[in-house]
Amino acid sequence: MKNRMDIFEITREPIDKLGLEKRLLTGGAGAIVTFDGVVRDNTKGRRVVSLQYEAYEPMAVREMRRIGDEIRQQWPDVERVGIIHRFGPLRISESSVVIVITSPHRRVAFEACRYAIDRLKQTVPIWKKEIFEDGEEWVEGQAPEVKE
Amino acid sequence: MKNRMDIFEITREPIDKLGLEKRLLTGGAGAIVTFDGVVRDNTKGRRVVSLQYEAYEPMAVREMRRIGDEIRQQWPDVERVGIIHRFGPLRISESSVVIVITSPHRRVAFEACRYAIDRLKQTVPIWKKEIFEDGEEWVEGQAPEVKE
Amino acid sequence: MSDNAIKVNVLLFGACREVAGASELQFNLTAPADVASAWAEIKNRFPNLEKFERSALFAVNEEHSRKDQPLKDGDTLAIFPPVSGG
Amino acid sequence: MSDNAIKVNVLLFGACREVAGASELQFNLTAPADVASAWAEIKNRFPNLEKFERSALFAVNEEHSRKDQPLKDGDTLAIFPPVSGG
Repeated sequence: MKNRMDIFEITREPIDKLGLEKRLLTGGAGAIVTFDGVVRDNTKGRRVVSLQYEAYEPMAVREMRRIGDEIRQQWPDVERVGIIHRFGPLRISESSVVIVITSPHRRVAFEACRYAIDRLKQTVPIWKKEIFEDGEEWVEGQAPEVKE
Repeated sequence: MKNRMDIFEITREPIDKLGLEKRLLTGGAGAIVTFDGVVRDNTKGRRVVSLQYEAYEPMAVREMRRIGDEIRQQWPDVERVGIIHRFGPLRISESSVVIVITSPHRRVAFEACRYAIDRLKQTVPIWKKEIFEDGEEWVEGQAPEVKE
Repeated sequence: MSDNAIKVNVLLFGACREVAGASELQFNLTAPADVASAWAEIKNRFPNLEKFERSALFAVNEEHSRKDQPLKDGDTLAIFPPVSGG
Repeated sequence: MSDNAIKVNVLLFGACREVAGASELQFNLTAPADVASAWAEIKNRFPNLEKFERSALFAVNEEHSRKDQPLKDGDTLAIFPPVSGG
């Protein structure tokens, strides 16, 4: 079962992106597509100082694993799936989430990686608050389309 | 001009992927999408020992820069474009090409990154030969669609 | 507690946690109970949560759940706004 | 050299280089010359290149070019199979 080597983690520490890619790299891979979500210095022009992420940890890991399962159903050629989400306080340009897909060919890796981050933003129980120079605000999430 | 900070390189040395990403990361970026093409251990099941890449170096850099220009026309929101292609002998799991796109939001980064590798495989003058256990073969490229 | 009393663990996250000023508590409910009846009790205790009436999401034992999901003794009910990770 | 003689630098890459057994040479051509007439001369010198008649691609001064691209003295003409990088 290829998916036993997949990686789904929630952490307070900075994400070791290169380490994650190395843990997922197999001889059968010809493509690694990586999505790295980093803290942007503004939201619609308003200056952001930092972000604060909060996670429902055990459920977040379950939901990330579920995304991995969905990917393997849709793209059986995927070699490995890795998702690490960080929580706690994050500064500008720090990574909040890193998603790595390895596969023999590039199309599948791109599609699966994009699916993973789109889905993560719908289903994984994590919330962020933006800290501005003059206040703070929870970011409004989108309502999930929970698969029955 | 944002594109003066873009990076297009041809090198014999291993590609410093993390270094490339760091050089391209700006405060306005919220997404980094990275494509990493690595040497696969087989081609249609036939065991590959190594690859040998050959490049027409100055023209390859020009064509990569052209891809950067095309990306900035199609996706003006892109923050930075980086493409490094390696040549010479490469072992299994080594990176032959790394493409990094940074942008405020993820959709643009995914689309531009995928465009970059698709286009690179059509226009950038680089060739690879597969070294098998029992022989070697140039990989047949696709005919380019040269934009007039 | 009477025979038809159940205890559920309630977790609050994000803006719901902040508005309620609580992150984890135990609630005693009367069976038969479901997410909707628990949510009504919780809003009684924390009237400020009323503003999440239309947006709040629920998870029972770490699975996204609808309001008609039954609750049994010992279940964990999480209440939170739409997720905004990534 | 006569007045209408031009010199072009020819570069061969990939399988074209390997088959010809040469990577860089100078060719004397008679003006007016274009990629097609240069390619004919080069195939005369290296008959093994005939197998690339349908697939060979050309670049003049580091720009992808068609066979009707004119050549002038000092131009660099690169000849190669369809690219296969990445």
